[in-house]
Amino acid sequence: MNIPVHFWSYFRDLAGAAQGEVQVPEGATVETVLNAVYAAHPRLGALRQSTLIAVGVEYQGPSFVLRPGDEVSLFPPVQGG
Amino acid sequence: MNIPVHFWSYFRDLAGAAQGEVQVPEGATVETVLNAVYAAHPRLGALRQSTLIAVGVEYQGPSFVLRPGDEVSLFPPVQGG
Amino acid sequence: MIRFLQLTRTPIEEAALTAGASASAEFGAVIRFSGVVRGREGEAVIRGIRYEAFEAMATHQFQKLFDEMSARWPAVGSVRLVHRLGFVAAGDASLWVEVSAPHRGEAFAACQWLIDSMKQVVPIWKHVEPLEPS
Amino acid sequence: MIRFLQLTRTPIEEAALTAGASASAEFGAVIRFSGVVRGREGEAVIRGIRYEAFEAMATHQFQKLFDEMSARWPAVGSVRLVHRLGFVAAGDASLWVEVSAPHRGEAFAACQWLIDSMKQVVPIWKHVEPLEPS
Repeated sequence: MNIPVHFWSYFRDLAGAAQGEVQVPEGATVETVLNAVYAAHPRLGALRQSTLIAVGVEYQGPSFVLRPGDEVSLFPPVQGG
Repeated sequence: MNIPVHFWSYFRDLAGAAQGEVQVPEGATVETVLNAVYAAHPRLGALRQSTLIAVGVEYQGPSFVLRPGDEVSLFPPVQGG
Repeated sequence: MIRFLQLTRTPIEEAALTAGASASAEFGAVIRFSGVVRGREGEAVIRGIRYEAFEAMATHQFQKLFDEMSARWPAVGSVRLVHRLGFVAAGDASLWVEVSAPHRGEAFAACQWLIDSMKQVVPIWKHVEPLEPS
Repeated sequence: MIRFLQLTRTPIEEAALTAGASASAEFGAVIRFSGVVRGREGEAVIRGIRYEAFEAMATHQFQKLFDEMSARWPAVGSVRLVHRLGFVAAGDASLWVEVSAPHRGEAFAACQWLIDSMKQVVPIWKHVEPLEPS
């Protein structure tokens, strides 16, 4: 299945795009997506420890099992207000 | 010297007046005034423990030494806001 | 520290006070508190509260609190406080306080301290007005 | 609990929001917080801040925070929150929050909790705009 991946804030600059797409097998987890993204964008991989991950509009961890139609967002710590 | 004494909030009702006057010798303290007030108004004396005392616009204790021109205010706990 | 204090017998115009705030790029946090007269006092439904003040002393004690607030939180940039006197109907504001500071932590702390402290020392008293004239 | 949430690209009209508050004799305490963009970021003088949001998620996370606030402080009667997006000049408000409750303790606590929490979970980011276009 194809999982769209969105990059927010300065992650967009590090990825060179606001959005990418990763092909993963059925039953794959967020971690599979992360590994593909970090292989393509090592500078994002360097920020792995401080990266926030959402699937749709909910925060999720690397072990979250993806379903067709899910979209992943990766972003740095938030700073509203 | 004559020391005006002001009663605020329900102390005014208990004293039967917004203001009285107490004659005390030079060098008298607030306590002298209090004793005279409580002799005249025993229902105020019963509230002695929760009475707030001011001389002019400052809080003072019973041992404060009065000078001519001073005015004493007696009132219950405050409740602004 | 900019100070504004008003003891007033007319309604507190919160929107006008808000509009009249001097915006500043120095102060990142502005807290405004409105204390509203509630329609109940214990079990009883009330018409409102009549506020009585020893005005000269109240003004002096408010200014002393502003002095102490400025000493405790030197970064606080302004305080404005309006307190109603006389009858205030249930649902109307009896107190309005605004504190501005560079950061929200100190603005919240100073505003709460000021309200807590005034309730200890400022000579203002409440007289409940029951629903039916007694 | 009454809720109002707005992510907006136009200035926050604090006086109009204040005037539009539904007065209530149930809620004795109303806290309003304005977060203002400061003119400095560290040592640098700045023109303002551009706010970026993942809007769908931001809206959802704000609503979850409102749910949690209502669960933690069931007495809170209303919350209104407005957050600017896009460029906000130094001196202008980027955030406005209002919380009303029967008593001031819970109004202050709930308001502070909401602001602290949103800064942890709501996907909004700041981009500093330096004084000289770079």
